[in-house]
Amino acid sequence: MAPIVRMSGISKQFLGVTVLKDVDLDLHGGEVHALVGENGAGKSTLMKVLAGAHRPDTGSIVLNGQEVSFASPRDAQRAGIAIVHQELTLLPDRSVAENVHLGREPVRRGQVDRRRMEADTADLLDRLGEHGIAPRTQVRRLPVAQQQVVEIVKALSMDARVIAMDEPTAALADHEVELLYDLVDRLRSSGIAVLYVSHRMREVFDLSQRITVLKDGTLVTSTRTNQITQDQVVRAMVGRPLDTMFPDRAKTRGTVRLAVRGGGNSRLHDISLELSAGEIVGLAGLQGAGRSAVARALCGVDPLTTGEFEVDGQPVRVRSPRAAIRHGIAHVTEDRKGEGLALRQSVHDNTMLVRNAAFGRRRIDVERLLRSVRLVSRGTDQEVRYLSGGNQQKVVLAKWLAVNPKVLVADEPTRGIDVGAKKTVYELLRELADSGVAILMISSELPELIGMSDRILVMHDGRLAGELPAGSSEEAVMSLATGGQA
Amino acid sequence: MTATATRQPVRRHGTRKFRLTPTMSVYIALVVLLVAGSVLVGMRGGVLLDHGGILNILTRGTVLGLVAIGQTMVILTGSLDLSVAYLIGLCSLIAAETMAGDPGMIVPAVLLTIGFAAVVGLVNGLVITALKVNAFIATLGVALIIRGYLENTYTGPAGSVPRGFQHLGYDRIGPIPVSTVVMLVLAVIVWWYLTRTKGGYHVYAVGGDEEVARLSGIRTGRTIVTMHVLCSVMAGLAALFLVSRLGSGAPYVGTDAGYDLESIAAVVLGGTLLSGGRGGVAGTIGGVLILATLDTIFDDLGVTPFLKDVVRGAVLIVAVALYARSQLARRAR
Amino acid sequence: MTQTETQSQSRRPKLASSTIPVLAVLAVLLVALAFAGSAYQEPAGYLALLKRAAPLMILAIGQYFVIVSGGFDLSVGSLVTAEVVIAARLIDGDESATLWVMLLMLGIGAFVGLVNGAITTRLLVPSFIVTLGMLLVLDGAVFLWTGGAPRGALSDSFRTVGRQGIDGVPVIGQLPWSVVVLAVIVVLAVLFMRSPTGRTLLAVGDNETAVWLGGGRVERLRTLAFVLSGLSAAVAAILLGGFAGVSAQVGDGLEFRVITAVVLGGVVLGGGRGSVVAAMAGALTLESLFSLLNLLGVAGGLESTVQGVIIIAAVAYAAVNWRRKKP
Amino acid sequence: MKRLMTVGVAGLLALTGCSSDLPEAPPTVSSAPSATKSEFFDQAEHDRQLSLRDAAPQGPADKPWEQALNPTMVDTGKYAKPGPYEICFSNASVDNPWRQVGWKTMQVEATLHPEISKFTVLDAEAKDDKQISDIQQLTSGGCHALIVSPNTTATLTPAVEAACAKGIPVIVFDRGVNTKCPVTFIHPIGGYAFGATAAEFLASKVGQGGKVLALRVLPGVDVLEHRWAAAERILAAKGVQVAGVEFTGNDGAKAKSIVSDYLQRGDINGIWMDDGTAAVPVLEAFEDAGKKAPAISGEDQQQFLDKWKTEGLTAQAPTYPTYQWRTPVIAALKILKGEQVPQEWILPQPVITDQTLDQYRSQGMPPLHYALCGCQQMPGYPDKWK
Repeated sequence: MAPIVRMSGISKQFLGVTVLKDVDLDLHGGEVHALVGENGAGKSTLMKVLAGAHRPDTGSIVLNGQEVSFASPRDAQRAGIAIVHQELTLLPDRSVAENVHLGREPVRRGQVDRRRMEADTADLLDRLGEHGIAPRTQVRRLPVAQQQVVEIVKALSMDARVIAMDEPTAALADHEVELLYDLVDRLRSSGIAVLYVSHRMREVFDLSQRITVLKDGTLVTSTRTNQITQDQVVRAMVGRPLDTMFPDRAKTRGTVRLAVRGGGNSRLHDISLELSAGEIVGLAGLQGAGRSAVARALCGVDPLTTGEFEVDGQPVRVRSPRAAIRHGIAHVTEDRKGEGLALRQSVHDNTMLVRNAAFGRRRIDVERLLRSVRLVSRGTDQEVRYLSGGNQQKVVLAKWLAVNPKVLVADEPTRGIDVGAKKTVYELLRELADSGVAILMISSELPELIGMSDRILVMHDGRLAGELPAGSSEEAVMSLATGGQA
Repeated sequence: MTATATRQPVRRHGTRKFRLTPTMSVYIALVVLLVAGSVLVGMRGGVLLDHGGILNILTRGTVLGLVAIGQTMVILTGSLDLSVAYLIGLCSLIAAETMAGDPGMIVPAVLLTIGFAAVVGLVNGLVITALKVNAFIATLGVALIIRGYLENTYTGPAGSVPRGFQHLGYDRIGPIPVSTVVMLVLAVIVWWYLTRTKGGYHVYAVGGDEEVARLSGIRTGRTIVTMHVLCSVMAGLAALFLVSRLGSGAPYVGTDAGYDLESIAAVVLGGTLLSGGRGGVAGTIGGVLILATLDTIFDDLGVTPFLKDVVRGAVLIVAVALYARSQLARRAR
Repeated sequence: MTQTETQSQSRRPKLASSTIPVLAVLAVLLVALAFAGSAYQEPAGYLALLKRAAPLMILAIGQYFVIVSGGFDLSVGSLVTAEVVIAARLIDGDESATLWVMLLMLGIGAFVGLVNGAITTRLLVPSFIVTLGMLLVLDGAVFLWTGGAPRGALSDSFRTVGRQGIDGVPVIGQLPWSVVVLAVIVVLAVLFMRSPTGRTLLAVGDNETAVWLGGGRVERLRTLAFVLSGLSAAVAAILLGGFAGVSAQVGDGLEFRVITAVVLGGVVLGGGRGSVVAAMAGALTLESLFSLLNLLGVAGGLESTVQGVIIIAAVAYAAVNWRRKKP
Repeated sequence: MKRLMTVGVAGLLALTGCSSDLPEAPPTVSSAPSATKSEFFDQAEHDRQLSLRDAAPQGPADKPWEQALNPTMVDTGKYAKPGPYEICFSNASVDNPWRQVGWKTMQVEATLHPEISKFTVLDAEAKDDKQISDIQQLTSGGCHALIVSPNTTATLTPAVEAACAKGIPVIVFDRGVNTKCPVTFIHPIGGYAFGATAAEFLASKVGQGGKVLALRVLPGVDVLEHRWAAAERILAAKGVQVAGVEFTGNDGAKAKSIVSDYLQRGDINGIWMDDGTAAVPVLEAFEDAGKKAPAISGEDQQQFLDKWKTEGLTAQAPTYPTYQWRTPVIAALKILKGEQVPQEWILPQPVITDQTLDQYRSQGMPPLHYALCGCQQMPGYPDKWK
């Protein structure tokens, strides 16, 4: 059977960095095609090329036997290609129905047919089993998971022949994931071609008929799902056995640098933990279990409202990021570009950012610092937006190293960076720990968390569900994370 | 996915609690102002809302209303237009000079004026969308260009309007000037366009998040350019109305009244977000009426114009601060 | 995998690349002036130009801080007028009042900036609206106080700064005080932008969340920018009032002119980009351009047109250039 | 929906009845052409003004604001009514010192007459459209007489016509309107006389071939255009070289800069100004450039007179006296009492010379005060004007 979409030889550069290189991809009707790869492997870019949001530098897209060239997402939509984006593309001030039909509002006698729009939306929500969302609700009033549902409904409403989903389950609760499975299945059986982008192996193997693996912008393998194993896919993604990536664990554990007893706020309850010099403590949990909330509480972003907080044995009040920093707590945030870096400023200025902002101190040897994080750049004058994700993350680490923290809270420190940079980040974290810093590391990639941590704390529903020793199995972590016992 | 049209979305009306929208608060403020003003003026032995008073408020509100309607449209897309004041001056001259007292030239002059205004709006829009110039700079630049032309070409009022055309500015129905009716009809049409049509939906989308709008297949550039054209056309209409009042074109009729910043103030006072995506024409008209009423009250009270400026500035800041506050409270909930 | 080290480094922040175009344009204009007018064939001519440009350059420096931190200050024009009118009424020709009135002017400038900043950051009103409101309030309040027209007179010593200079300087003859003031402020501004606070201010305009999470006091910094802008207006008022005496029109249109100047210098509205030297150079460029047009006999009215074309062109050039730019 | 609206509007029309505030067709047809861009020169008017300079005024010698030159009296019997009166005033603006001084003087004048029970004022803030509304508002109230100081001649004409049509006496002063309907139009001799006097003085001082720089406020204001039109002719006739004509916008700093630029290019022997507001900064430009003060024509502004006195300038000050702000109130009362008033009330326009400088200059007034306010004998002088 001929594919609905055949992408061949797709290449794309951004600002001189090759993001996709000569990638081929076929999408068949009635088939779920999983696209996997690490963050930064080019999955999202490939999808955006398909959706008309980016134009490929080279290569062609053939749709139903005809070569097409999409000038805009609108063109792609018209050709029957719909996208569920990873980041939410919703207008918070508009209603659910308005968002679902954005750009394709039904018109009746010159007016937008609101009744039909709302009825259609209600119908689609029903099909997804989402009875709790009213089409007239303003999107800003919905929780994030429901906003994700709206995002999916939006793609569904396009009557598309091809639907591409970029990590659609990222923000969904478990029962929602099940519904999504059903939905994807139904889409497939109605003859739609589904491109399913994810790095969650379980979903990929549950849902897909075909798997394509991207690594560093090139296609590593493309095969039927039943002809490959999970291990083989992971190896193809990473390019080498994962366990060689991680540095040795700590040999000794020093004094307690940070301690919280009975901490809580609107999202957290009864959090008690200790972080000691020299150790890397992993913090695991499902999406929404409160991992980031712990990070944000320790770092003063959403401060704890109850409980005791000690740094180096001294009780402290951490009510703002500034207070946290001045007590020696560093915070590598999840959203590097949005929260970590001033993208238009130079490497030098970003490295000095915290030092300047929180302490107003004079200069230090920035170059030495940048060498120590193995930064590759064209010089300290280069604007950080031109750096690769990995090097940007190294600048983030450098800006914290510049203030000699006692505690480092690293929220998803390897998100969206390539394998080489990941390894560097792992090494840097371990070096930091060895130098006496206490590290709390959060990651949604369990192998990484298990590989790095000296012990693992598991969150469930805003509470600490338990602690596991180094080298625990993924099953043990998941069991605690889903409310079971260790 | 078909056959759903008949289905009524009965069960999900959500929780429709009463919410004080910015538009409602504008009109509540207007009513409070009218009552307070009536009392104050009454204490000095006058009547605020007599025939003359109503006429006054409406006449004052008309030109600003026209300009502010247009300004609302561009601000909703996340843009703004600083060129309207000079454009009004130039359009008034084009209209008056084309008419040159000849009743037969009314129609060509009106068409020419509106056409010219549309071209200026097109330039504004294209400079912003195609040359990627910040709207502030783009429209300020266009304003300066027009200003230079005016200063260089005109020494004062020019052209003259036939009597027939002056009816637009002077006729009224009871206490309501015809021009106000025209302005309100236009406001209703624009309100309908923004809230009921596809184009209007796209305006809110572009102002809410241009990237989201683009990814949803909306031609964002076209939307912005269209709104700029419409905004300039509204300025052109304001100029036509002014010309009918003045009897001739006047180069600084728009700038003397400060229609550029004043219209932005009215829009923002009416609850439209300066960054776009939220608000609307209904609020703007409320904002315009508040400003016009304030003016009239001050006149009736014999307050010096300098105090008016102080109060206007303070009202503007306080109003926007209150909107920002309610926004915060809502987010925190 | 081998570790690559940071390549060839230039440690000091150099002249930002966005500064170069405006400096080039400025150089061309200055040379053109020499050809157009005989007065510009000797240093005194340029010194006179600098003297005239000093108030706008100082305002540009103040406005730069606000724009680079992501705001607008539309109130500077009316603040300048208000300051001059206030000074005239308070001094009323009395020499002994000069000093404390000057200090009071700086205080008023700082206070107006503080109010602008506080409302912007605490009440979350867009700075465009806050300073627009402030423009109206100042415009009205000062004339409410003086009854419509300026009253009183500035003392001679007040006027010295804007009018006189240090005589007998070799080569150039008289070194105007305003140029001295300008030089001091430029040096202070450059030092400030190199200080930790200055660097953080720039970062605020780029990514205020990152600065907040990095321990910066974003609200204070943005308020500081408005205070500096208010102070610059006070200094500009001292120079302008000194130059030509009391006038109710002294600040007319300065707010848009100074924003034009700053933008011409390649500083991007919205914040985070551009250098203070470039902002100042933008102001000097604008003044040089006006002098040149004047020398060439271009009608006064067309000045605005040229100004309009230039700012659109400058920003469009920067925007297009930025899109083409490779790392 | 639209149909519904049409019906609604039609219904409203039927209910309320359509009416118009548009005045009847103007009696003078000449108003239309004069509103177009004109050359601002009217030979007959020019000649008339120059001759008026030498005319002997009628009226009390010590009260120039009650004097009139070559008046043609009109009967006002039809407006006569018993007091007390409500007098209304539509002011263009108070946005410059000249208007400020005049406005204060007028306010005091109104208090001098007990028969005025109410003096209602609306300030148009220099907006033509607002002044049109203001006049409409005032004429819809209980005014017995309306004084108008028009913001712009051409654009305010229809509104003044409309006010006349209401049957209340209208008094126009300062800038005129293109209609004869007001009972009286009060103004000093005019721009031609002002400009000519200044030009003749300069020509006599700089001599043939002397270089005069003309500084004007802004183009397009007829009073100011007339000043320059007359001056231009006289300077040309006397062989005086006009180094340039520049607009200062009455901004002292701008004027000073312009003059400095000219001084860099060469000497200037005389300064002609259509408005003396910026005279002092202009003179400072000469000082700062280390040059001798030029012959200059200024105005009766205090700081200029002070400088003239202390530095012994070669100067003259034709005036556009602020005392004309007293006259409209006096005129209004005369009209309401049925007394005759001049149809065109031309006030004398004194010229301050070296000889009369001390007579006009009063010490201790603020720099932007105008000496010819005619307010020296008024209650509250001088504090109220400070």
